[in-house]
Amino acid sequence: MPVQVLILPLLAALALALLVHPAPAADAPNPVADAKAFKTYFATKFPKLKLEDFVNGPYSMSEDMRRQWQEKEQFPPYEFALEAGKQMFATPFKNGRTYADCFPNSGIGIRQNYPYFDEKQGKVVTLELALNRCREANGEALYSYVEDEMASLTAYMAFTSRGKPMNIKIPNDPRALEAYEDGKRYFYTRRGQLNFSCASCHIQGPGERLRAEILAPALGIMNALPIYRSEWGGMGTTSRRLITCNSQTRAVPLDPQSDEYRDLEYYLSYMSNGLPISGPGARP
Amino acid sequence: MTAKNLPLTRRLILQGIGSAALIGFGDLPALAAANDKYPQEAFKQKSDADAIKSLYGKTAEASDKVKLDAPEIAENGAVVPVSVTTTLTAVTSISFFVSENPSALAASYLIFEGTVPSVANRLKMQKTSNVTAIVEAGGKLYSATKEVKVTVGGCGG
Amino acid sequence: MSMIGNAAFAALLLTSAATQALAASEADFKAAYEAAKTADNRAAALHNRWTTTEVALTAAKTAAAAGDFDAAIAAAKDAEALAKASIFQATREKERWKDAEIR
Amino acid sequence: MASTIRVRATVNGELTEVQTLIRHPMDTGLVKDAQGAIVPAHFIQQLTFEHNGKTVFLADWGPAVSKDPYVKFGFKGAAKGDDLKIRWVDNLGATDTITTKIQ
Repeated sequence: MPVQVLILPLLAALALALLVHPAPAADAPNPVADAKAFKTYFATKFPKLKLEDFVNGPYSMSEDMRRQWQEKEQFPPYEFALEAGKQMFATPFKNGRTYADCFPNSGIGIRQNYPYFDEKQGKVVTLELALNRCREANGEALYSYVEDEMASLTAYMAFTSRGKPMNIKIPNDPRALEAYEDGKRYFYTRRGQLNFSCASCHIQGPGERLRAEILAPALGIMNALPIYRSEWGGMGTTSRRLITCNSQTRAVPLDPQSDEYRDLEYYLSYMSNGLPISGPGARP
Repeated sequence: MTAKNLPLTRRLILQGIGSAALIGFGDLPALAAANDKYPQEAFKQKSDADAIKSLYGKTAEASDKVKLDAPEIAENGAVVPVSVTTTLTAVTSISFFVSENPSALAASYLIFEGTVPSVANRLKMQKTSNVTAIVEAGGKLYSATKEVKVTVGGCGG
Repeated sequence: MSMIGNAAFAALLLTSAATQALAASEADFKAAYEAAKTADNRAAALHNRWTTTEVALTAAKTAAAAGDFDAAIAAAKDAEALAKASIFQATREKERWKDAEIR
Repeated sequence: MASTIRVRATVNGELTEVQTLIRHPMDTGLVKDAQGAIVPAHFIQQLTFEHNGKTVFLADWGPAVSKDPYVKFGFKGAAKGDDLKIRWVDNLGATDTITTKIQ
């Protein structure tokens, strides 16, 4: 059989393959463009709001809620968690070192740089993870990612960064871009029997009510964490917030600080670059 | 809370932490139980009317001199900011009632000579209910009532 | 065969069938539960299990423990359906998530 | 043990504004814990504020006052640096007292 005859089916198969998988370069991750589009979406949806006000979540969406929040902020119920965090942060480990030795600038006013991409391990490192790694490096038992100790510690560190603009960096490393994309995919993927994604509530629905609660905008949602929720009667960590969101859509949560959650926090924090840290936040 | 007054909150809170440091442990002889015994009975009453009768032994009349401030929809039934202020004079007591709570009387305050007749506090509400503030002034009772909506938050599930 | 014989014989048939059905439904339950578990494990591999699948699986096990195999089988079938739905959701969302993305 | 009472008392002109936040569970006795057992009632019943040996404000609280309770009021006749003594007692007889300087 002449060679040409052989080539024809090959070419056809190749063409077909191309059709089915469009060239991957078509939508290579472009975080800068994503962030711009993200902010433009919210600025057009809520023209009266200044960008930095989005960090106040539901309180930027409703006057009645905002007044209740401002009353609480005069003497916030998270006062005790904040003080506990401050005290824990300064209490030395058994080996005499403290958290200050693990963090740049002794851990003060650095929350806005988390999560960051650790190029040695090729993975995203969140504040909660860094705190537990610090404990581990100093021979201390790890804290649960959803209990009070981690909540108080992260509350104190967030407090020392209040007002500083979120400052998440994506190094020019394909693994960082991949983590960013993985976080974005998680954010937009529908899950659970209710078939919601994070975007279903926090992109399409901010300002609208879910029974008594008003949905917070995704823009700036990370800036207020950790949050003291009246619902929980206590300070809750970012991990606890993500896990609770999952179970509310009837999706089985993953383990705290799984890659998906770390990448999600990386993506979502990057979207809020430039907006001020307002944690620890008080929320319904 | 825009970025510019955020540091204000930080100062307020740090001030709070500072002033707490002045701790006095020396316990003076047990504070005389003032002239008010804890109104156990009033707190047991189910309805507003019974609680008011038990607490004050008389009924109240609505008055626009009693300014009650409460949210239209509570962000969370566990922490509902409610406050009252009044232009009435010779005020001796202020109380708050949540009619749909298991027992209506939530809190009662004695106002002394020289104390401003105005109180702010945070109450729990089981469900949507009328919130009533009662001010005892010159031996008479004046009231203001407002409905506060309360529902379970979140998508449940 | 006398009337009584027939009745007794029929009763016998019934009881043996019933016991047979009972025995069979325990095996049926095990099979149904197994199928549900496999599907749910596949959903777990896709990191996309639903809490309602877990609830149905537990309900199936409790019903089986109480000997109520009809309820146990029904619950196991529910669990399997839910698990399969969660697998379908994961595979469909693999590409569909991009539609919602803000660009 | 650090005090459970946080207070901010600031005077300007003749009016002293007092804000207090107290760490206390304020359990109603109507709530069940994760294991289904009733959490017993445990709430502050009486909170008193004393200036120069005279009670200036007294609160009688029921279980409907929020967890980590907060109250704000004002009174006249105090000066910067005066003492303000705050004391609470709860339904189980526990108590806490602090004396703070008016700012």
